[in-house]
Amino acid sequence: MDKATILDWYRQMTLIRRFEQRSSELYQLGKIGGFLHLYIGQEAVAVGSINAKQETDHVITAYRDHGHALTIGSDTKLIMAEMLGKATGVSKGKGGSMHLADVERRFWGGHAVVGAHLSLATGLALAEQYNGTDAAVLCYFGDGATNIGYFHESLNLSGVWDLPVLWICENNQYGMGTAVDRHSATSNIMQKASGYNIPAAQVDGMDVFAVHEATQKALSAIRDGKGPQFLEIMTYRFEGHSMGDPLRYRTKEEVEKWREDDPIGILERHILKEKIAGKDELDAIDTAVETELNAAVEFAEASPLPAPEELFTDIYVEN
Amino acid sequence: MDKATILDWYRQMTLIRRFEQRSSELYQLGKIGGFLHLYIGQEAVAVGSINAKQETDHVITAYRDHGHALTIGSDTKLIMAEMLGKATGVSKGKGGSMHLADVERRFWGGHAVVGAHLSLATGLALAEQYNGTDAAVLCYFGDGATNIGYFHESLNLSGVWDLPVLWICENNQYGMGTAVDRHSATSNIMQKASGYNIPAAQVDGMDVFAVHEATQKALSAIRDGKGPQFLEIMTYRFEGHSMGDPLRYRTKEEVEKWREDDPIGILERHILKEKIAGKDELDAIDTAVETELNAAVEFAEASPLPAPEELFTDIYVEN
Amino acid sequence: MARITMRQALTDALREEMHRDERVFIMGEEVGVWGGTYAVTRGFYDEFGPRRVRDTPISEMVIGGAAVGAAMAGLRPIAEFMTINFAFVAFDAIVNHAAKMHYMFGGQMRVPLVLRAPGGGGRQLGATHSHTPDVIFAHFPGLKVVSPSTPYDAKGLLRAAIRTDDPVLFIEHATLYQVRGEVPEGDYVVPIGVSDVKREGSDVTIVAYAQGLQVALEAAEKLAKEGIEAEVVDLRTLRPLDMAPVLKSFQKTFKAVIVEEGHRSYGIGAEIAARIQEEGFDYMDAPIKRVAQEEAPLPYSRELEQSALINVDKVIAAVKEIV
Amino acid sequence: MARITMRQALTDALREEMHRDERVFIMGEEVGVWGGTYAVTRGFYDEFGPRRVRDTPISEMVIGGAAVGAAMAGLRPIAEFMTINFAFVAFDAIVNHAAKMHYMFGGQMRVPLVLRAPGGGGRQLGATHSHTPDVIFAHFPGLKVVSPSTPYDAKGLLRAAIRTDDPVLFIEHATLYQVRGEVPEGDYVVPIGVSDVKREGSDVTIVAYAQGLQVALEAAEKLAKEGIEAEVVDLRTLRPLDMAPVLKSFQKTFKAVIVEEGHRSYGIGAEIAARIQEEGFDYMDAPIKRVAQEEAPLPYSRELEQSALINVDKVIAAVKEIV
Ligand SMILES: Cc1ncc(C[n+]2csc(CCOP(=O)(O)OP(=O)(O)O)c2C)c(N)n1
Ligand SMILES: Cc1ncc(C[n+]2csc(CCOP(=O)(O)OP(=O)(O)O)c2C)c(N)n1
Ligand SMILES: [Mg+2]
Ligand SMILES: [Mg+2]
Repeated sequence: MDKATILDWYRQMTLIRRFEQRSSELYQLGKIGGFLHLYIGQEAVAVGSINAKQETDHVITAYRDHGHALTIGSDTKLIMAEMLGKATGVSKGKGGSMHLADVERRFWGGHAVVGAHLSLATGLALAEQYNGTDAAVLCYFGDGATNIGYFHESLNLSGVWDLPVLWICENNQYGMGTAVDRHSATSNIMQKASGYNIPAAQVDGMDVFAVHEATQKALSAIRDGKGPQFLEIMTYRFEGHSMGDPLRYRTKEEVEKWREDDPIGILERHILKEKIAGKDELDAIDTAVETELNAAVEFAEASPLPAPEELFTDIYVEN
Repeated sequence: MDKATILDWYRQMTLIRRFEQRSSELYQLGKIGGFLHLYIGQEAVAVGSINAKQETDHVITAYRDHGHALTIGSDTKLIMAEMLGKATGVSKGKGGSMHLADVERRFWGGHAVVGAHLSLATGLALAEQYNGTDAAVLCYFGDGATNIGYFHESLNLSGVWDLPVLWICENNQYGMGTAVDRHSATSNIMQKASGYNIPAAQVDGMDVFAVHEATQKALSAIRDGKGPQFLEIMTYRFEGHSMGDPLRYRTKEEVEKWREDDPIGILERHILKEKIAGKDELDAIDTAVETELNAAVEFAEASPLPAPEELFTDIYVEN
Repeated sequence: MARITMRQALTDALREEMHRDERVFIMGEEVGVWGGTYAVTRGFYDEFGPRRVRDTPISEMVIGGAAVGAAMAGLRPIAEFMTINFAFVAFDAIVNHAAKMHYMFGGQMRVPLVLRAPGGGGRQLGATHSHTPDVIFAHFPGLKVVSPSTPYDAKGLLRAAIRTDDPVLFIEHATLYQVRGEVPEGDYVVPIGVSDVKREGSDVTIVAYAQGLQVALEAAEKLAKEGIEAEVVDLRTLRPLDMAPVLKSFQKTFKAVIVEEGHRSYGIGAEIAARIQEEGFDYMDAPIKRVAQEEAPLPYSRELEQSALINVDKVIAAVKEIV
Repeated sequence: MARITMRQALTDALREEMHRDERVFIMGEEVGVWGGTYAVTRGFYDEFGPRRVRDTPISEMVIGGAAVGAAMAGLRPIAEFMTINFAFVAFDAIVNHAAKMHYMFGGQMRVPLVLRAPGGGGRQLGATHSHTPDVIFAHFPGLKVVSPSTPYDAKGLLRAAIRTDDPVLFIEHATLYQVRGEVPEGDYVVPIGVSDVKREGSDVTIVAYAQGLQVALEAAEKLAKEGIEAEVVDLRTLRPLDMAPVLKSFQKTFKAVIVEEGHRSYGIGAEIAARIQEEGFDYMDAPIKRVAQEEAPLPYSRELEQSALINVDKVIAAVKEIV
């Protein structure tokens, strides 16, 4: 891995982290509304995996979608504008935090009904197969999502039709307040893939390199015609499920223990220890990220609200 | 296994076979309407397994339910009356062929939405666990049903809550016209149970003794507190999916090959070879079955239609 | 013009559109090898192959959802629910995903999708398999809901549904498959969202669609023999709803009966009645009547089931109450 | 009498019924350790333990279906959908199984079940998470559909729902949890299927329920200041629907406005309007008006979302159009 790439990953992960912190502040101020799900702690998953895809590959995820949107390369300004419900937002302010998307970059959202987007991913993959391309779909979902019917039907159909889709479970140990062993008959999520004859691997989600490598391998397998693949990426969300989570279901100690594995901290230590870059270079990245975010918030705040008549646009393509 | 039991199983299987043949005739005559799904070829499954249950155990199945209803011991007359939509039918003529039930015997139907009754079975099992009894639920479904979300959610929940339910897949090789390997990502249906940590076994469904033994074992495991169990019972429906099936999806040769394994033929040969009973005894049983069926058809035909006001009864318990 | 069945009209529309546009494909349970449980796609598997005629597992959620995803990516899927009753299992995919995708992402995504679903009662299939739940789908903005009553409309509307860039729920009443009617050879389209006067008359307006339309027409013929001339308006599309021909007719007749196969309460007729009195209040000469399914689940037993359903006599009786 | 919030009223009803009847238990997502996402079951997990307060996986189909099965076997489950939007995923379990089981088997089975579901728009949750789809459930015979507007009704109706032997969908508008009202201490029940006059008046009848009722009452107060006295009827139950108080009021006021949070087309108001004109035609002085959600999916952006929702001004405007 060359230095520029590693530093860029550091930048992306830092951007996500700081974006989430700013979002949290803006939520407290009432500038962001609705549900807000932070990605803090899971940054290595989006960054490690999305950087392993080729340009034509598709990405789709659930409502905890800021990390994916930022990594995909959407303009931070437009994402922040969406968070604030502005007309300039990626979804014109109609989608909000849970519904970021950037179709030009083949990022299909941001979906709030747990598991539903796995069926959409199945359809995206079907389209690529139908058209005979070599593009694949990276579909992200949580551990809790593996219990819903959509998961089962989607994985099965992907197997029956041999669709080019990489199923990526971000196992952050909880679906809301319910720990994996309280919501899933098997705590070993990757074991579920065997019911669909889908090859699966478990990956350390705090190690961006491990995530990247596993994703590359899985995508190669897909492009080699080996059908759908499954990754269980072990991670943790450092914050609550969404804003206002009473956090009654896990101990401070458990959170502290996981925080020792902060994916950004791990990457930073690696960079410094391997002398890939010095502290000053990292600081410069931090500052650049800060600047980018300030500009984004400024842009978002200055942006206009959607015009009242926007309520009735985009309901149908043809009226 | 004592002689009386074996002969009784022979009787039960013959009763189902002949009941189905009569039903088919009555359907051609327009006396049975709606959808009619015959159980011919699968008799050893219901008979082998239901005879392994204890009295308090529950049974629930899909629309291909005549075999289960007869084996559970419901009055053949009342079942036939239901098939003809008569007021004397087990469901007052409101349910029809797909909705036989006998709640006194803890037979809960007869359900026509594929997979839905697995969730009902989960609830029945939950009730027994809640009440601290040692009763279990025998839930039957087809190979095709293992692909629907209901299957997944039900098996998972049964695992998470350790519910006393025996999942019985009657793998008759097809969901309507779709062969297992065309509808399921794994052709090895029992493999699906591993995604829920549920112990599973595959059983020859043409051998009533094998079915009985496997069911006994599985029910013991449940009563020993080992949680839900799964059986994949290999069988075949000799007739079409329902009346009017164009049968374009399988060859005559395939059907002929399976017919060599006719479960009643196998049992009959076993009885004669092991000299458990002579041909005359079997003939006597056949005759008794015939008499029972004649009486049932006669009763059903003579029974009144539901009164017009029945349209509005049973919508609510309390109006 | 050939007189063909509605089944044939649908088959022809599907085949012609698949030849016209390579992006159009069919997916659903038993649409391929079996030939479609109502034989609408018979022969398609051989003609177009497994790439374009795709048998699915019994998995309505992903049938719905994958069709949406494929449409987002630029294909033009025709997904079939074996019956509309099973669309209940895919309800979220239909009303939350097919219907909302274009809006929720500010127009970024398009869902050019047809969801075909045969439905209707009267075939002794029991309570879970006999729904005519059209109204609950029509309730949601973002979806187009179409349900034709004649072979001509069926073919033209199905073509329009396949060609529009919006998601369309295309409801086919199973008892209409055998109905015959004239259908021209060439390429024609019946626009979505346009109601149609199927019979002219001046004494009463009967509003109906799908199977109810056939019942209404039969009732109108009988009424004519008694000197009552009914104008029969076919809604054809339930969303977007075109009330103009209904209101125009009402301004002439001052009386209306709405005929639908679904349950009366919170049904299609409720909306039509509400709209007529809102927009045609000054023309109201009598209460607007509804003929609909009795408020009971449909039972298996033939006579009992029939007693719950609409029929010509019930329509005639309703008309006579107000004319 | 104590003035408590609707949340507290619901909590109290649940707790008291669980103490009263050992067969009553709660299942759903985050109802236990978390304490309920809307905090209605806070403390229950500690008080009643994991046997009677059961956290489920994210599996709405089996939450619905298993609750039906447990009810069939004699328990009295209270199953919670985290929001009514997720009841879409369980749609088949609700309308085909909970609602049809008693009928389809000729009365052999009973489903004494409460399905609780918070709902409603106005919280910037986006198109898939902001439905008020009450009408589509109320369409189906076999289900009882209840949606209270005050703490008093909430407690009494929830008790009734738990005690009836029929399946009840109990819809709680999330923005009402904070609303306070008087609730007596003892055991009382508000019967299902009985509408209620919440305010007397002689100039116009406003029909509403749930959050719409609160909006209607506020509008009525303002109208009173301008000399217009509105009678406000609270439906409370959407099925079975009690039209008697509505019609009685209408015979006095000759005018009606229906207020509901859901979409206008094919909504609750359509049925009420249809029924009023059918049964109260001779009393109609003006078109019956509907105030409802605009025909658009709900967007995230606050002002835009608010513009789609009902409010006091819209109700007042509708009343003034006809009074
Ligand atoms: C069908 C459905 N049921 C319930 C919810 C409410 N809900 C939102 S997120 C969530 C937990 C999901 O957990 P997981 O899949 O592990 O993802 P994570 O939040 O941990 O990233 C729940 C229950 C929903 N959005 N959709
Ligand atoms: C949800 C749903 N989808 C589709 C159907 C139509 N259907 C009825 S039976 C059947 C095939 C079921 O196959 P399987 O589970 O293998 O059972 P078998 O008929 O072989 O006994 C289908 C597709 C249905 N009843 N319910
Ligand atoms: Mg999680
Ligand atoms: Mg089968």
